[in-house]
Amino acid sequence: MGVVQGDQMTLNIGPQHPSTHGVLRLEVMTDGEIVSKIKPHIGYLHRCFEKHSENVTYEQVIPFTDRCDYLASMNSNFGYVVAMEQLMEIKVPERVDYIRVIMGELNRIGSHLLALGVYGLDIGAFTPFLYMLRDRERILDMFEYTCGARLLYNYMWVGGVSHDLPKDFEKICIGFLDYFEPQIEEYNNLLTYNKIFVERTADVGVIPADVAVSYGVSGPNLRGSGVKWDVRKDEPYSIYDRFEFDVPVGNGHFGTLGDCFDRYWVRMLEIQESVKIIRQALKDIPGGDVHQALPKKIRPPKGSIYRRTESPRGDLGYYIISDGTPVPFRVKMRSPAFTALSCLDEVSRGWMISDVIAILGSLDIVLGEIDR
Amino acid sequence: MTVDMLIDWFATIGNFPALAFILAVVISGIPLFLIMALNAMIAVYVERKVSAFMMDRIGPMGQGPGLHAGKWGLLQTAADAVKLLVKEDTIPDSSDKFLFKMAPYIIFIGAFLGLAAVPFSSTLQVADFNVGVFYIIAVGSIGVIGIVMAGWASNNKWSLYGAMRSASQIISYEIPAGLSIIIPIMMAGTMNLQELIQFQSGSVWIVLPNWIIFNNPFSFIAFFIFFISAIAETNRTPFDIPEAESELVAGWMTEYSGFRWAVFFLSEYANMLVVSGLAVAGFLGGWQSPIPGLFDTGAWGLFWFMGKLIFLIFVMMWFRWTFPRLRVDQLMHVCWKVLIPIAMVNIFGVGIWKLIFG
Amino acid sequence: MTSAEIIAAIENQFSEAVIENEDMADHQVELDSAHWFDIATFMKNDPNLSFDQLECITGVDPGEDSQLQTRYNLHSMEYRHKIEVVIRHDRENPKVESIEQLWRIGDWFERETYDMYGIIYEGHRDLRRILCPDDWEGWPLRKDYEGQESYHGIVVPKIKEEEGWE
Amino acid sequence: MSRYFANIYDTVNTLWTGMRITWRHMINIKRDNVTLQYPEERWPRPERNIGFEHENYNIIRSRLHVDIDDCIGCLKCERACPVDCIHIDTIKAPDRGEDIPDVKHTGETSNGTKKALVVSRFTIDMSECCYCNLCAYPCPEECIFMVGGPNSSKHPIDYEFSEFDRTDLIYQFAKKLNTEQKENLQNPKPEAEA
Repeated sequence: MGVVQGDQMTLNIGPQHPSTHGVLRLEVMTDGEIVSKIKPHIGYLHRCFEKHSENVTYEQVIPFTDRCDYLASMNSNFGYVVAMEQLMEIKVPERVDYIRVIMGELNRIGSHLLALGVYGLDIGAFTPFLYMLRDRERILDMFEYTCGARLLYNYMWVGGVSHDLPKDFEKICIGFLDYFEPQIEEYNNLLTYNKIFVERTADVGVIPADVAVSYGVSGPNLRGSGVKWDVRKDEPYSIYDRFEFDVPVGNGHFGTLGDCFDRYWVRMLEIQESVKIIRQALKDIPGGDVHQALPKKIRPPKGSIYRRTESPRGDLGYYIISDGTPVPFRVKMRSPAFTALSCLDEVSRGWMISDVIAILGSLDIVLGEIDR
Repeated sequence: MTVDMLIDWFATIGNFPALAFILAVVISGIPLFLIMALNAMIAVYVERKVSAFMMDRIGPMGQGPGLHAGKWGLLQTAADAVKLLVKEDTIPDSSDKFLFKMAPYIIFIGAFLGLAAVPFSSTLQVADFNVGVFYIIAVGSIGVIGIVMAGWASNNKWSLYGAMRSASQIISYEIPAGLSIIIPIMMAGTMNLQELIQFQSGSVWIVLPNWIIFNNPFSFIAFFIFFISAIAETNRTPFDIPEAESELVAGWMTEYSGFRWAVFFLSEYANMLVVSGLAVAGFLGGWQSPIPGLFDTGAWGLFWFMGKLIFLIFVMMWFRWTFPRLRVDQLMHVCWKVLIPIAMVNIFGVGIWKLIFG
Repeated sequence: MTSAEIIAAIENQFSEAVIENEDMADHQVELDSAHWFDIATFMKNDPNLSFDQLECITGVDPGEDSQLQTRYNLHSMEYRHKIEVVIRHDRENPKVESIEQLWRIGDWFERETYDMYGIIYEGHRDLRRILCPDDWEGWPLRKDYEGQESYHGIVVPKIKEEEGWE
Repeated sequence: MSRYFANIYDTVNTLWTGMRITWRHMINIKRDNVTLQYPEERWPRPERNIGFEHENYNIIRSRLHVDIDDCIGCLKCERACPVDCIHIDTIKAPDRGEDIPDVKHTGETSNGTKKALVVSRFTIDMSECCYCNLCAYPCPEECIFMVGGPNSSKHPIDYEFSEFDRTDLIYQFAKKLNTEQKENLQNPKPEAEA
């Protein structure tokens, strides 16, 4: 395992470790507490998503996309169906688009809540984690109400969604948002403004904008570095161009631009933007049949497509090659967490072990998506 | 006092001083151990419930009398204790077995000895030293030897990190703790805990009891510095970096399991009791009633002392379930750049205060 | 810039680099593998192109008896335009210059493509398998891949036979 | 110097804010509690009052169930399954002969379709199932479904079907035929024809 120089020590963080967010192994070279090099070893959760996809039909890929990013399955579904619909040139009914946006944004809130809560846990604060999970639970309840599953939904289909919104969903959703918005203030008071939390995160693990772009870091991590890039705004898909929302970027409020706090803070702001989007979508949602555009048989024309969407973790791209059969020729998933993890080594050099945990947490990786 | 009283009593029976001494120590040691065990059991239960309530949970609910159908999980800690006792005792192959086995005892001894000098009431105290404050501070540091031993003997990198962090942390935080506890000593002019508490009788500023914390602004600040340092010395959040479960898995306790781990646990809670006891005796008037002259006699002393103690322990729990954890260098920063300078200013301040008003 | 303009700009600089291919869609361009690193450097640094983000690297195996492909999706944060570059490799000895040092994410993407297709990226500083174990045999996403019989003594289960199950 | 004290003030202030929040939650635990005492209390829990009625759910993803009497053996669910956890064997009986007790392979489904095949094996390995519900959509007879929710009338909800042995998670829905019966179906005896 490499040559250990002088006073350096190799420390294995993982594969079983409380805060690697899954089965990730980090081979850390340390000099005392100071980290001099990190070698991430991934692949412990490799489930052959891409190989699998080549052996099942297009609709059967969707359950597998669920299992890649298991914290934001709706968004994984969303990316896949958007790419497929673009490949097959399907126009979905308005209502389907609205439902998808609502579900996607709800899932974004849920995923961010977990990311923020677990981040607090990494830093050592236990209570915010449970508050956030408590509220995420209500989102999961709504998902269960709609599609029967709490985590792995298989809800969005090519050309539609599996079920229409259930009775009173709008009312329940508005009720949740009304309940949820004041909670954000509480999270902020409990965790965000907490001086210890700020000290632990501000100025730590700075990713400068050019490094972030070069590493393909995307989503809240990239916006935390001050780059205003959001696929929902810049390459609008579905009906995101109809909604009014801001793209929050980090501003280095407590420290340097692009530090852990900025990434955290961008997520917190994004939750509020998602709430805005959901409110608009719930107001405008038209009626109609959600199954009307479902193709009888999914048999896309020959060709290939690369389409990215904004998942809670960043640019989630699907590269789909079709050879005209009902079985995909190649499905490649460009996972945002994969790129985010790749910059861990460069970002965390010179920081302490505690900071490595903080940086890793701020990148909000999901190992299921990295290893696919 | 108990030990002295027992020795005196044995002296009335016959002349066997050596045996009398041993008997007295053993007889007074057993209740101490029971207090320790009972404290750990109750504190663990309370901690679980407090943490649960703060997190909108309800905590353990089974395991009461009649097990699963039971009430409020009252027997949860007893069940835990049984579980820990019957658990397999694992010792890593490559560990230093002698030190590995020794470490829990050393830590235990540190906590146990500290408890001996805690004045639970005006009469209930195992050993009434004339240097009680100094004694508690001194034996409180024994624990760190055990922690370093545990960390080293485990032959695990996480344990080693935890031990090193713990050593540096406890040694650093001894200083502000010591500097702050000097203030009651300065004001009362004694290191004897009972005399210190007696000094705090009566009232000050007309309405407030004459506790040292209320005596002057410097001692008010000194109490908080002492309390913060005390939390750091007991390795609790926000200063729990030696065990830091999200970073170091379990720090210096990583390789321990079963009963040895239970001993660590016991000692942690006993330590909380000791440092809180010192804080109560030094700053909060010990067994004095908050309303001077009222409910001040006999068993009430025990009641007030335990009440204050439990309140401080609750505050420690409250801290733990609210705050994130500091980083090593920030921990040192807080100690050396914030607490120690203020503690030193405090000493000057109290000195001047005493010169002018005292 | 549109894709055609980008392709023209590349052709302008490297006259013989762009390979005409009817299979390519509008947003794709096939490039000669020989000059790939130079072209990539140009695409990244040219002020008019400024492809500062490498979105994705996809390996493709179009089937037996055909050449492997690597597809690069490039994107410019500055101009918000994008292009897909296709490079073909010899099947027996797939080799191409690494662009790992231009776009840092190329490091992991190339390792992943190497892992799955066995395409050697020359000049990559740390070309190891990334998702599969280091001692895995074969290139799993190639169409002619056959799974190992056993791995470290563990028998790799075959797809369940219809008979004999229950 | 002022920054030094501002820092200390900031620290105390923000920490105190956080402590107030946890205190508030602690004393309001009766109102705020969200825990479900699982074995004693079960979903849906009325006090929590999130406004969901069991019948209004679109579907609840729990155990798969097959009304084997309605199954016509079309294999659509087997083909739809992405993880191949459904296995169906059918026997094409040229003349279906008498009903084997409990198999009812000659009748009609509740939708009125005439059964043409004898389903001799219908197993679902719930340990492999990924609960995607893809098998339920193509079923022409609506005989394979996830229990509970809107299907409560057909089968009550069952989400706690853990077993000690993995093979117990393989659910057999078809009546198992013995060799003789199989033989009879494949090569019907002349008497049966008569």
